[in-house]
Amino acid sequence: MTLLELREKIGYHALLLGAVALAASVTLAGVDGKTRSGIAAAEQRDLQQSLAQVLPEGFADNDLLKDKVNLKRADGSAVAVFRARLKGEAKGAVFQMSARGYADEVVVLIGVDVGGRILGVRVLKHKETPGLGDKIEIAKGNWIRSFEGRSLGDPTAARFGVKKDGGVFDQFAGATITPRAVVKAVREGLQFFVANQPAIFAVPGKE
Amino acid sequence: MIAAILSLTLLGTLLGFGLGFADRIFKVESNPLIDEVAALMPGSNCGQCGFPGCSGAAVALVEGRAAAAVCPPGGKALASALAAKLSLELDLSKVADRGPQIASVAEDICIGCCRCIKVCPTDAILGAAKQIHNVIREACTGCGNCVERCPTEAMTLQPIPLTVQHWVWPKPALA
Amino acid sequence: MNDAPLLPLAAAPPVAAPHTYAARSVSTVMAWVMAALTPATVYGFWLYGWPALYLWLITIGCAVGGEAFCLRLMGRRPGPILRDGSAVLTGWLLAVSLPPWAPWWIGAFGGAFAAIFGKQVFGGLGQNPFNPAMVARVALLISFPVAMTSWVAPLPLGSAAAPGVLQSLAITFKGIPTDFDGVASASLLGYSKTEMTRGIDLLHSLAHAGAPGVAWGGFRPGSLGETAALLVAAGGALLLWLRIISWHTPAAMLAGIALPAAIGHALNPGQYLDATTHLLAGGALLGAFFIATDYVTSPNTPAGQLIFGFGVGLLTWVIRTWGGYPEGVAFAVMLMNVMTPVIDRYVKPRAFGRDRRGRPIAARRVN
Amino acid sequence: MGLMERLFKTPAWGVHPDDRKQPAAAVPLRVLPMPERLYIPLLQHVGAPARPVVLVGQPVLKGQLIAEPGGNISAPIHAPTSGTVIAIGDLTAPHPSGLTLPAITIAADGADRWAELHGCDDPFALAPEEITRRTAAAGVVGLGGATFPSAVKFSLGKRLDVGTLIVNGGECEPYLSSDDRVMRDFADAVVDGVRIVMHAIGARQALVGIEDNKPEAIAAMRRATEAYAEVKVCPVPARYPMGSDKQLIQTLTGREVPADARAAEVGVLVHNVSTCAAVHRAIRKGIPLIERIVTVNGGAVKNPGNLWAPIGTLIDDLLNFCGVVEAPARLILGGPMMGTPLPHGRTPIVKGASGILAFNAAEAAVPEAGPCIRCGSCAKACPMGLLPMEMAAHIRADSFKGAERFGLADCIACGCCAYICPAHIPLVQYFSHAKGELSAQERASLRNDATKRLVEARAARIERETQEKAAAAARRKAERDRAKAAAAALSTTVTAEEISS
Amino acid sequence: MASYKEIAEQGLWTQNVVFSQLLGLCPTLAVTTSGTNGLGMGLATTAVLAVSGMIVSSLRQWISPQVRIPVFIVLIAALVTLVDMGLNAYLHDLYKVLGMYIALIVANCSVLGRAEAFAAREPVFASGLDGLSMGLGFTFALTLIGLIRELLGAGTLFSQASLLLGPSFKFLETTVVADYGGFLLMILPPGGFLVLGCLLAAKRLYEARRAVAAGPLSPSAQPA
Repeated sequence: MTLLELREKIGYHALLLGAVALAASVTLAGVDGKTRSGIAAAEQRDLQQSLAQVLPEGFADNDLLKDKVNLKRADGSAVAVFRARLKGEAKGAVFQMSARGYADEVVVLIGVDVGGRILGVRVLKHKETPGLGDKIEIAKGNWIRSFEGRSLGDPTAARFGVKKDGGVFDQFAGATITPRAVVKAVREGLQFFVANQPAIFAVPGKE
Repeated sequence: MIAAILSLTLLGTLLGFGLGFADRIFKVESNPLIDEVAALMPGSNCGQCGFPGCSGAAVALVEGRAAAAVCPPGGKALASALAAKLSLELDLSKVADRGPQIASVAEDICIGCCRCIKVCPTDAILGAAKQIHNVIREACTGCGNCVERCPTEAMTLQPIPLTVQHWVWPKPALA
Repeated sequence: MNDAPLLPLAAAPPVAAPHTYAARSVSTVMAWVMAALTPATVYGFWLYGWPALYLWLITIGCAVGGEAFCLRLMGRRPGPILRDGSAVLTGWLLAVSLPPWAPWWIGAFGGAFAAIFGKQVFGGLGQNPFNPAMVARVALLISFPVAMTSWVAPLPLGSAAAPGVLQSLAITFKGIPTDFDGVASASLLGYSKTEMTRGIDLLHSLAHAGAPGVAWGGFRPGSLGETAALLVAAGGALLLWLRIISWHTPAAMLAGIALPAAIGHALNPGQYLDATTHLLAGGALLGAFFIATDYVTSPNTPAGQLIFGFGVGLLTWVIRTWGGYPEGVAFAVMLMNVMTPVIDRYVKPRAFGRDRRGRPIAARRVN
Repeated sequence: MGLMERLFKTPAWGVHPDDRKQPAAAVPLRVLPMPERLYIPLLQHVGAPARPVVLVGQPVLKGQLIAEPGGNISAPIHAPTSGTVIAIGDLTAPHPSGLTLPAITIAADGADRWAELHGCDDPFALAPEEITRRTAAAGVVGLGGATFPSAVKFSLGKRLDVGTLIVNGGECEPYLSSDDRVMRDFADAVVDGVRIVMHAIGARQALVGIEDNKPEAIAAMRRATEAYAEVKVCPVPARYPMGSDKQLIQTLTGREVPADARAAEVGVLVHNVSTCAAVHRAIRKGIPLIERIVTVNGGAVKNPGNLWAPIGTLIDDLLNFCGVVEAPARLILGGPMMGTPLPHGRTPIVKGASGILAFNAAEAAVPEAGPCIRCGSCAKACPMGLLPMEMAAHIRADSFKGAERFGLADCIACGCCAYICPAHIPLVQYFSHAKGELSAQERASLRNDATKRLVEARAARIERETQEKAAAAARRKAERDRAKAAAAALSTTVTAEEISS
Repeated sequence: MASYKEIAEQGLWTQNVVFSQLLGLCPTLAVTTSGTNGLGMGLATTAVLAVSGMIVSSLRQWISPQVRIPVFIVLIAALVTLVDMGLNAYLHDLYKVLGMYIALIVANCSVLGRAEAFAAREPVFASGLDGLSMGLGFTFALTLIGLIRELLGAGTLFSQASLLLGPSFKFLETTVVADYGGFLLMILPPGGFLVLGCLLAAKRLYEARRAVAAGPLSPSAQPA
């Protein structure tokens, strides 16, 4: 029987498609095994890099990723807090906060020292208008650094807002909603930190 | 992982079987479209299209070997009907509408051989042996079969003159 | 008396009936619309000074230039086509919807964009699905939100603070000097929207806003030719009088804004602006009389125009109330432009002797 | 017009062109001196062409039948003057194509001698059928321009029990005033004709619709109808196309004629005022339709006005009589809204020729067409409620079926859309083109079907012949076999006998 | 069968996936916000095109026509998943930019299209070359559109190119207009349509002019 005749058999179609599927899935399984560790490592590296961005250099010597505590906010949402320690002593914490921006949630990562002073803020995720709202990214401008050194009393609660609302933080020309969202997220982050400070540092690190 | 591999393989095999069966069940034997197209054609089998008769032209049309404007006697009307039926491109301005034509007998040359009568697809020629033949205007399709057959060149195709009643306003030139 | 043959044999193809024509042509229609726009535009020049005039000239110039460029690319002579005036009108309509002190490149880009991407890429006059001026306005608003939302407070020509001829050139071509006072002013709609996002309701934020009288007179920040409601409406009335536009679209559009606004305001005055403010603010009147009535992009039948106009009005209100931008006329017009072919398909006039579905009516005999 | 009305009221249909009827309408009727030669086309009506019944060289008298009807819907043609038939042949038709029509040429003898006429003093004593017959014999056709044989309409009206006769004195076309003149100068004849037509179709009332821009005609007709209660003069607003049957019927009776139906189905019949006058002459005096009033008008004409002219007069003869101020830039048969452009002036007037317009260069200027801006003016103006711009867009793309879906068949080619179009798109020409192409396609497909039937008949014939031949061959073979068998049997018998013997 | 030169020419220009066939428009419009994104997406697609072409071609005798499309799809989907995992593991920074678009390559009709139209009929090497040249033509188109949108939208060229090509390509990253205000429309989806439309028009115009210049041969001979 020639190949051409064989190809017309029903069983041949099944066998062919089955064989191809088998070969494809075996290959993928193999490659998955090879790359899985690499992918996990890359993702860890990502998180570590962003954590490092909101902390000054040499601020901590522990592996923040492993020194993590999960807390709940008043509204029930979970917040993962990474604690920074230097020589075993608690120095500060890093956590995510979000607020509704112009297009979608703006997610920021906030680093705070034990005194409640902001060490650094970075935007992790946003869908704000490119060229307008995206000036909150560090790559597009230094605005996000204006939070550094601020704390809940500095400026006062009334002035913790954008300039248009009588606050101290700049808004950008043409966009108020995005910076307002970031400011709100940061303010709530600080409030969260202050309210939960004991809980954050109560649990010992798992180093 | 093994489960994923097995399920994908199984899925492939089953789909292969399914497709194989579907191939058997839905096998197309002949194309019913050809009959529908053939029904549109004049059916005079005049041969002007260059295909073996109207059914031959229908097969060619369905197989894409012929353009919608394949049939000169059908004119624009048939061309647009065919184009609509087969979703073919049609440029009406290119349809070889050389205008309707009709066969006519040059009475001083006709020898009354009766050969044209035999090839006329619509029995449009009257005549008997050794008698001058005549064309029935209403029945003649202008296919030209008789012209080829005539031994004395007494048969010619003449354009049907345009009359006031049949004149059509030209389409306005595009602005 | 002349006995010679009176006419040579006709060589040219015959000209079909009718052999007489109404006086109104496309270019006269365009000219009348421009005439109707003139009062509001000239008032805008006075109110906002020389920069407004420069911007207007640049916008129209670039619209005409963009159209000529496209026609040249297509190998057609631009002269006769430009003379129909539609490119000038497109540029004009765009210009009156721009912030009067916008930089020159806003007008230049907008004018060219309207002519090229709003109109010519679709095949020129009569083929564009969207109102070209609104296409350009939306493109500008999306691309340059800062420049497109920087309004100026009125500085009438002749007043002490108004910039002179040369200083105005600098404003248009180099930008507004930073030491100029009263420039970054918000339009009423923009102001109420920002206040709302701060959580300040309309009752408080609008306590100091002008009464409708200001809106009718137009002495307020806003687009170049949109602020004087009275003059825009007068232009609209002229077009209605000349029967260049019919009342259906403007009336339906204004109703489409006013009805939901009135209902919303009655339910919650702190959350929803009142109908009068909606009608007199922003581009509502200009849109109703000059934009939504654009022949090419709106339906042809009176019933279709009522649907279209009401849709534009309703969408305008929806966008103003819940949307991201303070003003919504341009978006609303474009959204309804998309619906125009659908409306035209389903809303057809009843043919003589037929019912609405096209079947012959039953004969009713005399006596 | 009130402010609110101006702003908010949209006219239901039609346009209001400058009527330009003056000064021609006010000039008294003039009689054209008999031309030397008359050229009478054999197709001057809707339907089949007439068949000539005279021979070249034959002398004819004024009013003598020279061509008989060529079919059921057709009309006879009579000699407009006495003289000799000098040719029967082709002549440039009064038609935009410049193609020819068969025509009879008569050289007038100048005597203008009448043939024997058979009038009737009391037409109301005649049976309606007899009036219809006499009208048909007189060759009367609709003189408003449609040229439908009037007698055919009479029998239709009689059959469908039409109660109302509408008399069309609308004459809404600019420039034209021939109907106006007929009503002013021959009001009694018109009213008598109206009453005869009513008798012929059995109508109980007649409504004479006259546009209100013809006050003299209204007054004259009112005077003439004073004695007859059943004939009412009804002024109608001057608005084009008021002279169109369906629009006039709607204005006068409020009834809308259904699509694809005839006026008779709503119980009315429309006849033009000039047609009624022609019926009066045909019945009372026995004079066939050989002369009519023609408006000669236009910027190129020196003395515009209405002429009483025999059918078959060359247009050049009419223009020469009225004088021209410049060579006409365009000649039109009929009005400017629906009239036919003519290739030249050496073509005759026909029964339906209500006017000849000679335009000067300014009037003939054709504005250049631009792209459609979808302003909808055409749709507003269309008296039939169609969407001309949509139809034209389809036709532009050669989609005639698409145009049909938008109601091309309902189009009455009144010209309102093309008149009002600000882009000056020749909409009517698009529609005429499409209608012509559609009917050509229709003819072609009918012919195709006929051809198919012929081919099938031939195939059947060949089949039958083959069978007959085969049967005949079989029969002959059987006969031969039988003969052979008989012969064999005989010989066998013989042999046997021989043996036995 | 076409010569290798013809295959390459067709892929790069005359039958260019984007400019002539108008295929694969989803990635074309979605990822070309910068030259770098376009280049990255193009190269990833090229890899899939070339390898899938060669695999399909080498299997072409065994593939029965009834099940060919599922077989192609499985092969292409597997390849794309491989690329996805590989990028994620070894070029993670680029993956962060392109990750969500990589999966789209499965649905890129040019890949299945080449498998159907070319690889299923031609030998392995020719199929690989066809995939490569089609892919490079696609890459060229995406990079060009990306560069134009990036230049008009952000005033830069090849920003973040070092993420894709390595630090040694840092020199590609140019800021053409410093302190550029930004032309958002170009970065937003409509910009993709506008730029693609203009490039298509320019290509037609160029070819029409060239056809006219070439002589009075029928203008319909130009590639559509």
